[in-house]
Amino acid sequence: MRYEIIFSGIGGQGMILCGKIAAEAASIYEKKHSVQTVYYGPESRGGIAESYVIISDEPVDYPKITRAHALVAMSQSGLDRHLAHIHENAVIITETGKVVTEGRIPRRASLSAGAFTEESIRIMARPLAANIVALGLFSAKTQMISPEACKKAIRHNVPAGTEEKNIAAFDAGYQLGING
Amino acid sequence: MRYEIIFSGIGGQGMILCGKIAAEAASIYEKKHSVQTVYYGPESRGGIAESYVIISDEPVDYPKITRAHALVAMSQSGLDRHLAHIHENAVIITETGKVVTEGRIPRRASLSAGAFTEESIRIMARPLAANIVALGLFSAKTQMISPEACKKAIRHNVPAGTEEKNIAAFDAGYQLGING
Amino acid sequence: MAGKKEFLIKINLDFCKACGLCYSYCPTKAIGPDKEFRASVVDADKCIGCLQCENYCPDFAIEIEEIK
Amino acid sequence: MAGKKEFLIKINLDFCKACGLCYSYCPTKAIGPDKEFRASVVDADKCIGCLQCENYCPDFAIEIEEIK
Amino acid sequence: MGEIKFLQGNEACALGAMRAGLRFFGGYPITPSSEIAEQCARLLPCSGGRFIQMEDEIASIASIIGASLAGSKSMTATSGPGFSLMQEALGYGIMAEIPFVVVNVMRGGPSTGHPTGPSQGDIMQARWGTHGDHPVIALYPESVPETYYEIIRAFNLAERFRQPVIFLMDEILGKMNESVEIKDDISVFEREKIQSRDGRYRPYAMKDDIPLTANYGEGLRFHVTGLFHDETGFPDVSGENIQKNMDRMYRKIENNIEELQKWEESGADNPEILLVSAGTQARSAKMACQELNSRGISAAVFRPVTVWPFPEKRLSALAARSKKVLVVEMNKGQLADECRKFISDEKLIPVNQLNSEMISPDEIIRQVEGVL
Amino acid sequence: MGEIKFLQGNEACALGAMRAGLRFFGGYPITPSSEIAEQCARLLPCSGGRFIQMEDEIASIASIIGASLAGSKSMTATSGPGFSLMQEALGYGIMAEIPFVVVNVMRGGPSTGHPTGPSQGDIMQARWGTHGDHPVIALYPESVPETYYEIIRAFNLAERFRQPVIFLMDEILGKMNESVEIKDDISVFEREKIQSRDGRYRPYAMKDDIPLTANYGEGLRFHVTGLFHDETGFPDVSGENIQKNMDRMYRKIENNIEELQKWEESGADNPEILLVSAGTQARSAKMACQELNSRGISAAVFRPVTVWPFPEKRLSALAARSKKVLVVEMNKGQLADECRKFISDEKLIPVNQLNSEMISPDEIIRQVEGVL
Amino acid sequence: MFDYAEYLRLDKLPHIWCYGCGNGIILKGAIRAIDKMGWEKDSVMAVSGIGCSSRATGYLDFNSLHTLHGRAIPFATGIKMAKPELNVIVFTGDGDATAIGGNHFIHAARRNINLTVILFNNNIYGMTGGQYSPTTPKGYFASTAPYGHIDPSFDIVELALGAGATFVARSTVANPREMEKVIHEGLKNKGFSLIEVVSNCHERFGKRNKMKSPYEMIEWIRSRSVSKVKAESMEAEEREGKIITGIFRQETRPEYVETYDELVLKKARGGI
Amino acid sequence: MFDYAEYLRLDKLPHIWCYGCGNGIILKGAIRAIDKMGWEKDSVMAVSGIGCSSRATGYLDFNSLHTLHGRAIPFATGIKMAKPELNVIVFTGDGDATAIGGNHFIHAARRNINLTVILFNNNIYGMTGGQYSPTTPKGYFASTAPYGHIDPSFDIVELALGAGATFVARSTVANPREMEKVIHEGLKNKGFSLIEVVSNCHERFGKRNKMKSPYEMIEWIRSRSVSKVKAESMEAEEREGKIITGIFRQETRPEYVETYDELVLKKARGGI
Ligand SMILES: Cc1ncc(C[n+]2csc(CCOP(=O)(O)OP(=O)(O)O)c2C)c(N)n1
Ligand SMILES: Cc1ncc(C[n+]2csc(CCOP(=O)(O)OP(=O)(O)O)c2C)c(N)n1
Ligand code: SF4
Ligand code: SF4
Ligand code: SF4
Ligand code: SF4
Ligand code: SF4
Ligand code: SF4
Ligand SMILES: [Mg+2]
Ligand SMILES: [Mg+2]
Repeated sequence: MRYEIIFSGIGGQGMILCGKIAAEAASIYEKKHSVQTVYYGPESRGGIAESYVIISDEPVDYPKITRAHALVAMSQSGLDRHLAHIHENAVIITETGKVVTEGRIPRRASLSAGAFTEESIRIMARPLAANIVALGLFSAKTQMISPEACKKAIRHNVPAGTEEKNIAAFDAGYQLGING
Repeated sequence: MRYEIIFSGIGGQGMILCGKIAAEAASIYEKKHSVQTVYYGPESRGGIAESYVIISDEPVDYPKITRAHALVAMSQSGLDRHLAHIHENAVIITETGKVVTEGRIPRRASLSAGAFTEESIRIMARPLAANIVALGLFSAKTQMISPEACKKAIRHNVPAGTEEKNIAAFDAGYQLGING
Repeated sequence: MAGKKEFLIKINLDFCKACGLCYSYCPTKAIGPDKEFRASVVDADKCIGCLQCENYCPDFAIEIEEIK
Repeated sequence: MAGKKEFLIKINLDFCKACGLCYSYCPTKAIGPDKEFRASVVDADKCIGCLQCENYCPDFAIEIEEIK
Repeated sequence: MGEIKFLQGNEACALGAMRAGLRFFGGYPITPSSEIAEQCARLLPCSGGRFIQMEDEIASIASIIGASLAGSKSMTATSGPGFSLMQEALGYGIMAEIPFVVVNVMRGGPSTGHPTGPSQGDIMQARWGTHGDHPVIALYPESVPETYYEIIRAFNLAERFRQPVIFLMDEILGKMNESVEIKDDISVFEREKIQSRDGRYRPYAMKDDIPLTANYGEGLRFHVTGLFHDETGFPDVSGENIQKNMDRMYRKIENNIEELQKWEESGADNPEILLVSAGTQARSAKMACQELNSRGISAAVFRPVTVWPFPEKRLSALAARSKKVLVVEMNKGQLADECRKFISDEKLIPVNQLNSEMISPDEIIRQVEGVL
Repeated sequence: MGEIKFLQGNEACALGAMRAGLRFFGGYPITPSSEIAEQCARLLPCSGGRFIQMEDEIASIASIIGASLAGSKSMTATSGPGFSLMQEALGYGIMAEIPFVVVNVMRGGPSTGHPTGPSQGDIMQARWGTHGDHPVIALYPESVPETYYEIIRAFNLAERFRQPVIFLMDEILGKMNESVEIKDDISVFEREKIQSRDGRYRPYAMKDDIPLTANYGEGLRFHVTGLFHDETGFPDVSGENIQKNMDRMYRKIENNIEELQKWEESGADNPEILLVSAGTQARSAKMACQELNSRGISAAVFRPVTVWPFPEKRLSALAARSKKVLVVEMNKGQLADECRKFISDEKLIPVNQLNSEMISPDEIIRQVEGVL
Repeated sequence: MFDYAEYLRLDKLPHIWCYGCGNGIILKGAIRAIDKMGWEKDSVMAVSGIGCSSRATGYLDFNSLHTLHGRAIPFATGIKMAKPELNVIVFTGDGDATAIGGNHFIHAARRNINLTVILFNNNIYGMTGGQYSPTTPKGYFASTAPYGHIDPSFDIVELALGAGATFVARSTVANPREMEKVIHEGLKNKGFSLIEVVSNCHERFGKRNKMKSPYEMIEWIRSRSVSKVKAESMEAEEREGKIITGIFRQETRPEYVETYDELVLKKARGGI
Repeated sequence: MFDYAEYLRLDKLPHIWCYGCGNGIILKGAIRAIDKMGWEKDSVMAVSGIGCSSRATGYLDFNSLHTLHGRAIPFATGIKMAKPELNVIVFTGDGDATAIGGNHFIHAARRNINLTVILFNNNIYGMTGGQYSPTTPKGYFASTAPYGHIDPSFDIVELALGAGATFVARSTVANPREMEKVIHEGLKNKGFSLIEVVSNCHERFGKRNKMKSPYEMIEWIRSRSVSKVKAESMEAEEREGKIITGIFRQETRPEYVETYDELVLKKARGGI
């Protein structure tokens, strides 16, 4: 089966890294096929910055989104822009307080929101790992990629020295998903 | 009729200017059609430098030589290279002493040679107008372009201040042709 | 206090990018960060109109006006 | 004259372009122009081996050799 | 009748440009085009224009784009190596829709190649040399008088369509001398401008798909960029805007193709043998054609004067009626390759030569005889 | 089975180049290619190679030509604007027959265009960007693993044919992440040299039309120039020599076309509908094709991997058996235009989009349905 | 109160630059300096190349032109030749003006054509992600210098002097008022003027080099700045790595287009 | 007797240069200077651009490369990076090195890469027929300056100094022995060396400017030449139009490729 995920946000929020971790986890540690593509603006910071991940048992041809099964939206525009491109029963992940969801989510879609930034600040005193918290929530809610695979990919992709904090951030997000 | 002339020499001998004067004389002062094209090497001095003139009552299409009616050759290679491209009864003009002609001129061609450099030195104390002397001889021998037209074109093309000397050089060449 | 000049600190939050330069360079701390690190007026009375904030703000987000 | 050095002036007419630099710069006029302004030996005895001609000749056309 | 002047091709190019209203030339010398710069250096100041020799070809084309934006009709001239260097900025001119003329007097390539030899090797480069999709206008005359008049047309088209025009010549043409009748009644197109503004001035407001941008320094302050942009001139890289403007830029050419295209037909009507040839090489084809006709062979010459957009429709119609089409070029078959798009391989015969000489009438006749 | 790595396209390009024996990279950053330079800066010194960031793209390509002549396998990477600037020196590489690889990660053009958007707008430029007639080799992979292996092939072809190879990628591919199996058995072609000299060493002595020039600094002192030259490497601009060498340079490609060309065919045999597409866009065509097949429509995809010389013969044969040929491209129809040379206008349907997004499988299916 | 809005295309703000980017500080200083000139907005022509810094022209309510990477100066040269009455200001970066555009820079300086070049020197290629530029200091890290940078830097002031510029100055974002002053002096010069303004890019340079915030970077710049007067009394080694600020040349020499008009136009008209 | 033939490709002579062209004088001086280095011919790499002067490489029996107009230095840079053991000498002209190639010139100087650049400055574009170059003196005529030239010239020495070259010298064809000496000093420098040699082109420059013979032109050069020492005691106005000869900088700074190998190669190997 072909599984499509959108990680959407603005520059600096780490949505491109998030997609890369997810795709790498699926491909290297779960031995599935995956591909991640990106979209970004010319701005160094603050413009749209998002990535698309396709996971499949078969080799992936078309690497872009046809209709997403999951949407991780860290910004309002990231949610709004993509509502037209998701499956009716898609999993939607957003940040509490930052993204208004009321009246926007398709009826059969499942929405999970978490205070990612807060969690990150709690764990590493900085908002930097909010994306990883979101990834944890995503992993828990979709079960598309195992937490183990995710964590391996996280270790491989975050700056040296920040591995444990990021793992903690992931776990926090995963817990949100399990509990919520 | 289409009349073709080759002015051949090496850089610095003024064969390109010579061709331009002839073509301009024919076209502007004799109201014929004419075109002049050139061939030259990358060297600033000393390489091949020649020009081709076509004179015709009709507009000239092909601007290069098919078979020349006249060949003015100021260098040995200029003569040798072109013997294959001339009419059997072509007019050939060369400089006495500088170009070996013995045994090379086609039977029915007419050869005229003159001491162009000497004449030039006589007239202007410098060898610079040897080409114009040759042009005079050419004009006399072929009668393709009237001396009047040539002289007008000379005045128009030589550096200001040298007009009279160049006219004298032309006349000297023309006399050679009439007398010889 | 006679002669003391008063200043209006005008902050445009639509432009402010929370870089912190204005309040870092404010010699009197008349301004400071808000919760999201954007510029905010702490105590307008402290403002001496030195324009440090205005000169350093890269975003045309803070301007100082003398109140006459 | 004892001690006076003698020199061979070697001119390569295939290379000489008649620029005149060698004999213009020859301090003794040991060399001069031929009819076509190429370099030619006027009086080899006058040559003092200063190499002016050789240094100025752009065409590798003149060389001076000391005769031992 | 106008005055008759005896001119070199390069000289006629400069004089024609002056006649078209040239006011600025920025260039860098290169054989066999340098006389164009030299003439402009001499002529421009006589009419209040200005000449500058820039540090290289990139600076040259950049300077003329700047001058054009400031309102001066502008030109540069070069040959293959310089034309290659100009490709990036040429694309800027196309993207920002700025009128100017780039002359390329073709010499033997690739690379330094044969600086003093002729070739027709840059015809495809003129079409595709810069990156990205883009429409192109390129003209290529065959004679000195035609150079004079076609360079005027080049300026007119540039100004009318707001687009750089590539003016191809070849070494033979650039260095050739011929007489030119300087006619009095020549129409020169002057830049049309939309000056009105409602709110912000929109330099890329369109009239029939053509932007009528004002000149800098005339009171309308606007922005120009090489990024995709909207009517206001400011960047807009949204998919819709890119698609819309690329479509429009192609349309601006396609909808005016008759005004743009020009060609010459000579020889027999409904010929059996059609010779296709451009630039000076066409003159050889014409002589060959006359000879063929005189021998009773039904032959004609089709000579594109506008090389891009290539006059495909007309040539296609002519080819349909001919038995064989010989495309005669001083290159490896660039126009012939283009003709493959609409002339079948059975009919099409490339006649090519790359020995730094024009293909002679005799050789063309020989080739024709070979296929009869 | 080799190690599996999860790599970005640009990264795979750099790693593959290292595997092919890259020893020198000279470059200038530009979006979306910069990661190639960044990776080379990191990787090269680890294997005794060297990296330099030059002052611009012209210097970059000049430096790699120099390094190649001195014996180092060399590469540069850029995008449209830089590729335009490299055209003159690219021609030098072709003329002097020097092996190196130029990567162009295509972005939206012309001009600055859309720096972070994908396009396939430089395909024709790769063929015709430099002046003068010249043969071209250009490859264009579709995926990260294919990038890894094709860049190795690019180096092998460059070294074998003594010719620059243009390596096309697109913004999607350059920035895409995928896993790559790094195989052990990879064949790397090492420069063959004719070292023997009878009299003056002849760097352009040919073996099967290919010059086996030595490296500088290995004891054979020779001359290289961008002018037309003979076997000794010295200038010879005689007509015969130019004709002879241009013919040979084309022949060196044409006679080895099977070794050079590579393509992929997928989907139905003898399809009614043939989709032609290159690079990442082909992946969309392949998905569309599967869907069409699953709906019972006989469709197949032809994907050129070697873009130049274009695999005309094979595609022509396939097209002959199909009812319709849709050429699907993120440009204004550049390959479609090329296909016009051997596929009739009735059969050929260009499917183009220039809105900085890949044409989706849905859109392709819609187009196919429109012609059924 | 200074009215920046008068000179801005407000609808284009906030600009695309990162929070705290020095580009905004320079842009403001330039606006204040231009304001002092009292020029009509219509008479001002702002030209830029490509780079973060080169985006400046889009925000200014003048005639504005965003050209190609490295080519702002020759575009500006053409404009000046065509309409000398325009006050042409070039906004450029260290990469734009001294890497790819280095040749145009030195030639415009040589000609002494009346352009004012405001060079935003952030010691890095900001827009493309932090590759080293001709002014990246030795030993620092960049995305293409993962093991530390080894290139000696251009001293842009020395380069401009060597090329023959008639006005050459350097300032920094650490001193916005002084910067404004030297830009103003540069604008007054009738000839080629270069004002290098050392700026901060914490995003692409700072973060790789242990300076995470704009403030840290500006203070780093300040800590290395010394005035020209002070530098003159320093030893060579002491000067190493310092940013020497001030006006280095301020000279009156014939301007290019004026000379052209006086000599060439006159002679041509007389002569023909 | 000095054996020029040892270094020449005799079958390529006579060369294509005009009679009396200074290029030949410089070529000879360079040969003598190279000879003093005692290098194996196989270890010498001669690189040139395009121009009359750039034809020099074809006559030298070294490894030789005739590149593109203006690009000799970046080609040479690549060669040096690939094979640092080669002794790389660049033969170039005033147009080649300071017009179209100006950027490469200043960047190679900045890097201090070990190239010796011998710049034949004849103040004109010889090969293309006498258009003005960045060093054509004001007031003189050129084919593109029919009314007299108005551009200020580059002082190539100042430019090289400003860009950071470690060896900078100027000589002229009027003094072939001194020229040989400074070329030799330049060859010895491990780093970027620039030797400008002022030369005569009577054909394209002289004839337009009332100097018809090579001799006249060389004497014109001599008449304007003053040594650096002497020039230092001259007033600015006096120095105007003078050709100041001598060595202007001779400094030891780390060479580029050596630094690369010491720092980058080492760290990369250690670090990975
Ligand atoms: C011909 C070309 N080459 C490369 C680029 C990519 N590019 C865009 S901006 C830039 C560097 C900008 O550096 P700088 O001028 O210092 O500006 P900054 O972003 O640092 O302000 C580069 C290399 C380009 N746009 N065009
Ligand atoms: C890209 C490019 N532009 C222009 C030319 C034409 N060109 C050849 S040599 C030359 C000038 C040479 O001047 P200089 O370097 O001073 O050499 P000189 O002939 O004076 O020795 C020019 C402009 C070229 N070959 N390539
Ligand atoms: S003007 Fe000075 S004192 Fe007032 S807020 Fe700004 S920085 Fe602080
Ligand atoms: S300096 Fe400007 S942008 Fe930064 S925090 Fe202060 S007001 Fe906001
Ligand atoms: S060595 Fe001196 S003296 Fe002898 S011929 Fe030469 S220049 Fe004259
Ligand atoms: S200097 Fe050389 S070329 Fe000139 S005249 Fe003397 S020998 Fe001949
Ligand atoms: S990347 Fe650097 S220069 Fe660019 S906007 Fe951000 S901080 Fe400024
Ligand atoms: S044109 Fe000038 S530089 Fe060229 S060879 Fe002749 S004299 Fe020398
Ligand atoms: Mg920068
Ligand atoms: Mg020169």
